[in-house]
Amino acid sequence: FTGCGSSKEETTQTGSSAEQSSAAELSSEDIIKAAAENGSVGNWGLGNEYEVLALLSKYDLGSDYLSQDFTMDGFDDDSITLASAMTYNELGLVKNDYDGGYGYGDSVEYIDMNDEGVAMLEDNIFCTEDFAKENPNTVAAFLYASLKGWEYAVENPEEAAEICYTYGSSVSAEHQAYMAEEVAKLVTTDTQGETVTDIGNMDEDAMQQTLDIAKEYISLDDSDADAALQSLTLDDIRDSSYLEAAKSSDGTFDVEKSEVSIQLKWLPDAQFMGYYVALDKGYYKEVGLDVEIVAGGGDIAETTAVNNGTVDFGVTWVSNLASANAGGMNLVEVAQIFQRSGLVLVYKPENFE
Amino acid sequence: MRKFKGLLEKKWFSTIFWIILLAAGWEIAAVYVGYVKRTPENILPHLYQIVAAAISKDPVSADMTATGLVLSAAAATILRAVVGYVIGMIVGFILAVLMKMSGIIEKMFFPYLMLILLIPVLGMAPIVLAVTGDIDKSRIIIAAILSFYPVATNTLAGLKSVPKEQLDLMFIYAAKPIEVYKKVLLPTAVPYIFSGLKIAAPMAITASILVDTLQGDGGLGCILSQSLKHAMSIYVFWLIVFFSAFIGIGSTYLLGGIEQFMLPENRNKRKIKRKVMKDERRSLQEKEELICQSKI
Amino acid sequence: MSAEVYKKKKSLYARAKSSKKAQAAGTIIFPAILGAVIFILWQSQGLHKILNTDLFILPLPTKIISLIGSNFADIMVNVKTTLIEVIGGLVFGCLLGYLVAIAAASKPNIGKGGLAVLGAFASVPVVALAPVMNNWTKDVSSEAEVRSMVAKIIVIALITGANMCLNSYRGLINLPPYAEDLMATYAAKKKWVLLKLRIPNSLPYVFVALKIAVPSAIMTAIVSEYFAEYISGVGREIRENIVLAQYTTAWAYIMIACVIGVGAYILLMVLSKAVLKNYPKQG
Amino acid sequence: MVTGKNTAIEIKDLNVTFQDNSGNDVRALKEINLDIEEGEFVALLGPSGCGKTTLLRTVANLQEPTDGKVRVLGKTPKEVRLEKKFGFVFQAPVLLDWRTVSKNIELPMEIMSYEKEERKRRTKEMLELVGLGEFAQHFPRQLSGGMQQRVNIARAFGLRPEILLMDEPFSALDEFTKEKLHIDLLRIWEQTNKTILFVTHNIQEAVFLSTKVCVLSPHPGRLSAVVDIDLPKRRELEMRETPHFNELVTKVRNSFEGGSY
Amino acid sequence: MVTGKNTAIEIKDLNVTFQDNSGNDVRALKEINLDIEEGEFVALLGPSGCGKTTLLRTVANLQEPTDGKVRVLGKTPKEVRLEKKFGFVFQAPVLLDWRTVSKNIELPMEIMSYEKEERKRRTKEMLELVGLGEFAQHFPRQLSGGMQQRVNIARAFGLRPEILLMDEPFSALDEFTKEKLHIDLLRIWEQTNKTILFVTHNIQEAVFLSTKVCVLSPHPGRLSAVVDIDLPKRRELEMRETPHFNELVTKVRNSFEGGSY
Ligand SMILES: Nc1ncnc2c1ncn2[C@@H]1O[C@H](COP(=O)(O)OP(=O)(O)OP(=O)(O)O)[C@@H](O)[C@H]1O
Ligand SMILES: Nc1ncnc2c1ncn2[C@@H]1O[C@H](COP(=O)(O)OP(=O)(O)OP(=O)(O)O)[C@@H](O)[C@H]1O
Ligand SMILES: Cc1ncc(C[n+]2csc(CCO)c2C)c(N)n1
Ligand SMILES: [Mg+2]
Ligand SMILES: [Mg+2]
Repeated sequence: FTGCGSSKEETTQTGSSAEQSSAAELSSEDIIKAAAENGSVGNWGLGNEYEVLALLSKYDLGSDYLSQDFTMDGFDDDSITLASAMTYNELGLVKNDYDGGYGYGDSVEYIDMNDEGVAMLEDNIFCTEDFAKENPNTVAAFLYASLKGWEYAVENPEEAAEICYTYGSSVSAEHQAYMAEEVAKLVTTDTQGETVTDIGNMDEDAMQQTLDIAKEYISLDDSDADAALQSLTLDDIRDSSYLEAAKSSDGTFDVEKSEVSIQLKWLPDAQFMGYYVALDKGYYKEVGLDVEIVAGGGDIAETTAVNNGTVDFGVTWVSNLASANAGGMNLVEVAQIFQRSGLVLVYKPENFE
Repeated sequence: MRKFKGLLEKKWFSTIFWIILLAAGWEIAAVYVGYVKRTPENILPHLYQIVAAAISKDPVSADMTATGLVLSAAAATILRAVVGYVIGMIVGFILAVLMKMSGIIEKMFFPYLMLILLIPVLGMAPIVLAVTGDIDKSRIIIAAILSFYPVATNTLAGLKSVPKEQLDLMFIYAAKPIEVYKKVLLPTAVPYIFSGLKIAAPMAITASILVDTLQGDGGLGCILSQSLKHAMSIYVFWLIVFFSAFIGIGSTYLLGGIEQFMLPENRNKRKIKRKVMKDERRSLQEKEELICQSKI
Repeated sequence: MSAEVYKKKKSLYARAKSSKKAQAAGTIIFPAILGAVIFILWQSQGLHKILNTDLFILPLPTKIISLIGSNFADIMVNVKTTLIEVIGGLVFGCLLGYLVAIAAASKPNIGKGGLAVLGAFASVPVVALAPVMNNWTKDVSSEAEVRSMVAKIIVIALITGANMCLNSYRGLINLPPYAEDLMATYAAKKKWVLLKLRIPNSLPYVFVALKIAVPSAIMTAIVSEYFAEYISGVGREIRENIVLAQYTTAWAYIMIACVIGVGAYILLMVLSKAVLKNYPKQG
Repeated sequence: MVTGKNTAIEIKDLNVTFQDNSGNDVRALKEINLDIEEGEFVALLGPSGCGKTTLLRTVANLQEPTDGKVRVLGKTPKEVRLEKKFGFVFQAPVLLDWRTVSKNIELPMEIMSYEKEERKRRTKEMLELVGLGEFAQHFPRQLSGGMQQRVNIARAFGLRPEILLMDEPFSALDEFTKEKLHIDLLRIWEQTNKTILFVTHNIQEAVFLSTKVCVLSPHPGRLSAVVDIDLPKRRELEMRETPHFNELVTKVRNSFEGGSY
Repeated sequence: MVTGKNTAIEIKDLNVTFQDNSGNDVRALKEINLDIEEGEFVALLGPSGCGKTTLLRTVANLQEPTDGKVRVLGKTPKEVRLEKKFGFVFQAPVLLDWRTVSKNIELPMEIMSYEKEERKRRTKEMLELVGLGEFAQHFPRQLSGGMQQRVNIARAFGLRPEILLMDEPFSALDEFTKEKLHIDLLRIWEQTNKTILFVTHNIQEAVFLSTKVCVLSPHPGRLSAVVDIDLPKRRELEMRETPHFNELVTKVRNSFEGGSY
């Protein structure tokens, strides 16, 4: 019953964001060290842990972390004091008090991976190299319409959120709106905090940094795969020619395959608003494509689904792409949607006083 | 008739007794959790909160209410579970018969049957998907794989439980194998088969929910995991927990009923009843005819 | 002719023994033959043609085995976790299930409904049960490793317990004709009827239940590891590696799960032979 | 209560009715009235299906009477059963498959918490009595039908019960084995002076063993005659050749209603 | 082959050995030699556990001989069994619990694909024969022990098999029922002239029914005597009172080795 006492105290002070300044003097280094020593750093694992590992290593801490389920209950009951959260999703749930939220408001603080210099690039668009080679126009057309959708979405996040909601989204309308705002920031800001106008751009430096961290922290038992990983170069995991073709196009394509599908990395929500907008606004139709959006968050990983041909395109994180190719798949990234890391480590300052 | 009714009431009574006991335990725990936890609804909500969520008209996803969402998702999941269950049942049954017929087949295959069960859905799914090329077919097949084993094991045990003397009797008459099955082995195995089916039924539903989550498109498993991920109201999760428990109880009672109906003895009893009724009717008719004739 | 049989009791005894041995050998040889056939099919990629899959999704057995060899120590750590869960869950679950069956059998009027309610527990899918248990066991220990283990053991115990309960209940109730009357004439107390009649009579049923409980315990362990707070175990590794598209490694762990299953099966067979040696042979 | 001839079993207006599958009544016993004194050896005789087993089961509290009153040693059958005063030899040998012959014989003694030594001693004695000394370690399935029945008898004898109820115990046995067991049973009865109620369909057997023969007539089972057997208490095999014995046999045979069922 | 007296059952140097739990041999039958002609009615007599059932089972192909040769109608027991020429009345009534009495009697007829009409007709006839007409729709556990045994007998009689093997069919029955069935069995045998091998431990019964009595001695079961019964083919109940009958009974009794087991 060790954890009970503290959470009980909290019950009494919910909502009042009174004393929270005392922790402000603590540096992120102190926080991480304290949490790591306590064994209460949380992450989902399953290929989402490399930035956290890099951060722990940056401060010479061990590589242990707790497996965080997809709720923030562990954070809530203090079994995880430094919890992983995506800015656009879990962080919102922690702060806000709509249905499913925990209502901590601004009493919680977080460490941003971009600030710590361990940012990795996340949501992209990829397909198999074979598919891209056989259907170059389809790929270009798909990118053209998708990017158009994203452009519209980041400019009109509220409308994009509504569109997502009507497409059978699983998320409450309020949270959807929050998400859209935050996702828009990730699409239009890079790891250094600079504004990005060129949506979908595959930034050399950020990608290289991602690949380098991936090489260091992805640990593979299969020695062949491990060797393959270490020898990966950016050219093995991305191909910018389709993006260029899309950008230089006038919007008309002679597509090889008109019925295509895209598998999302997660549940259908505003994390993927660009595709929903493109579908809703008919951008895909305009380029001659009939697109099906397949929800993710299931057990068949998006890389596997794309690799075995169940779907044509997928959204994944760059590091996942690297490990998949190291494992023997032949996938290529054709566009990079998120320009900075959305991962933060959230904590309650009072736990670190 | 009166006795029969009393018995039925008793049966229901004991289930209700346990449900009430369980509910009381739940509520006590919920009150406790309510005091010590900050977000008790994630850990152990009050039953009335769950009921309220079930009857609430507020949409939880797009324009669906919680109950509407669960029911529409359940339709897909239960359909797959039932189809998988039936396939699993047939395959399990046939395998048991094959294993009963040949000791070599039994020795050879039995350990592997168990192994198939051990290959996790995650390992199986990509291969099954490769074979069928269709996610829905794969789901049904995996549900079938997970539910055939209890049926096979129990059926085999039932077929083996036949007293030796009864087999000797059939042996003397040089009865063909099919007749030995029809007249002795299967009737004896019926209760065993049903306890296999009773174990397999929740397994099929569990499996079906599990395979829902292979891809994110619909089904109880998907909204279960979505609500677990706080993508929607957590009460949807609790509704599903209760819903699946009810399906479990329901399937046990349904199968129990079917078993009573299928038990060879009861079938013979029904036959006798029908015959008696027919005879009575006939004798009544004859009497009436006699009366008519005598009147004429 | 008969003299030959009668001459040496010893040789006959030896023969009987060797025939028993031959039988025991059969239980190993026949599965081994099938195993060899599958292995050859798999290694020669015939299996891949049948299953319409590729070397990526289903790597060759030699590759999998060599991966197991080179990561043996790491694998063993995970195997240990899984074994503790499976054994703990089985022991608790089966004992509990059996006790509930005994309680239900001694008061069938009330007990039967309890069985249905217990069956309902088994119908709550593992995917729902596992996260709930994680939450409920948060206060068990400040060590994530310990509370996580407890949560998994409870889930496995619930799943296997329900199954054990259903089967052994039948064994406790379906007694030989007039055996209950016999006990009644001795005015045997319930305890004795249980000890001398019901329990011995239920043993064959218990083994039928175990035949299902053992693999389903392993299966449940694998699935509930997905959700566990503390990262360890064969199941967790399978999931991690499949998500990372490391199919060779995933298959290595699947193979390990199968080895655990086969080991448990052999153990179960040996145990059942020993315990049921006085019972009429089934079949 | 004075010692001497107390009533061991008292049956008054006993009716037992079963129901068949179409819900009709099957009357197994109708208006049975019977008094048995302590130390008596009563044989129950009657054609197949007349209700002998049902009567025995009712006395032993294995079957509830539909109507009427049964008293054993002045108490209800249930009380007597709970005092563990009944021994019952079932018509079909009820042996537990998983126990060896000797373990089957020990079963009731285990339940009644006999000392281990005592259990072993009695079991051995009983096995010798029924001629199965060599088969102590066999399982029931390895025995012939008659041998199983002998185990069944040995199990009941091992207990020395106050009231011994036996349902056709010897009908599966050959003449010689039967004769030996007749004598053994009679010796046990003489020495212990227990009350025995014994079902048989063999008239010679009934007359030879008992002090009183009760004849049941079938459909529904009614007590059609009670014949006192005035042979000396100590019976010898040779008595069966005497004219008086034959007279008694004839008397019993003639008391069957209509002479046949 | 000439018509008339062909050998129905030929047993040469038959040995059957079982194994007990410690792997020791239990010799059930030792060096049995026996020839039975077609149309004979042979009674197999012997004390409990001497191997009677084992011998019957060996003839019926239910038990493999350890040694020696068995021929039935010039063929192996297996061939004869597959030709469905055996009828077998088991020592304990083997009835299927879930079938009614009449359904149990119909069972072999269903297997042998008798017409439905024929099945019903014969079943009814057999039920009357064994006096269970009213119990056609009962289940076995609603019957008394003797009634179950009568169903068992009715089932075997319903078929009119070439070779009828009966294992103590009448020992659970009362005198009157038994006598009636004796006569019925003899009538069936006379009319159909089938071969019957009949196990009993009742010497009177053996002599009254059979044309030949084979006496087995126990441990191990050997054929210790064969006594031809030269009573007229058509037997009447009264014959049992004749001096010749008693002579035969005494002869058989004396042929038991040592007079006891
Ligand atoms: N399966 C078996 N295993 C071991 N011994 C057996 C087996 N079956 C029979 N025996 C032994 O064989 C002997 C003969 O048995 P069988 O059943 O033939 O006797 P029986 O003459 O029919 O006796 P009864 O009149 O009591 O029925 C017995 O000693 C018995 O213990
Ligand atoms: N459970 C039951 N349900 C219906 N009828 C029954 C039941 N038990 C017995 N009977 C009927 O009661 C009658 C008497 O049976 P009981 O067993 O007492 O006969 P019995 O005198 O012991 O005969 P036997 O000498 O053949 O053993 C029979 O007609 C039988 O059908
Ligand atoms: C299998 C799997 N588990 C967790 C994540 C991490 N993650 C990525 S996006 C997101 C939610 C925000 O929409 C979360 C939790 C993942 N990618 N894949
Ligand atoms: Mg009886
Ligand atoms: Mg016998």
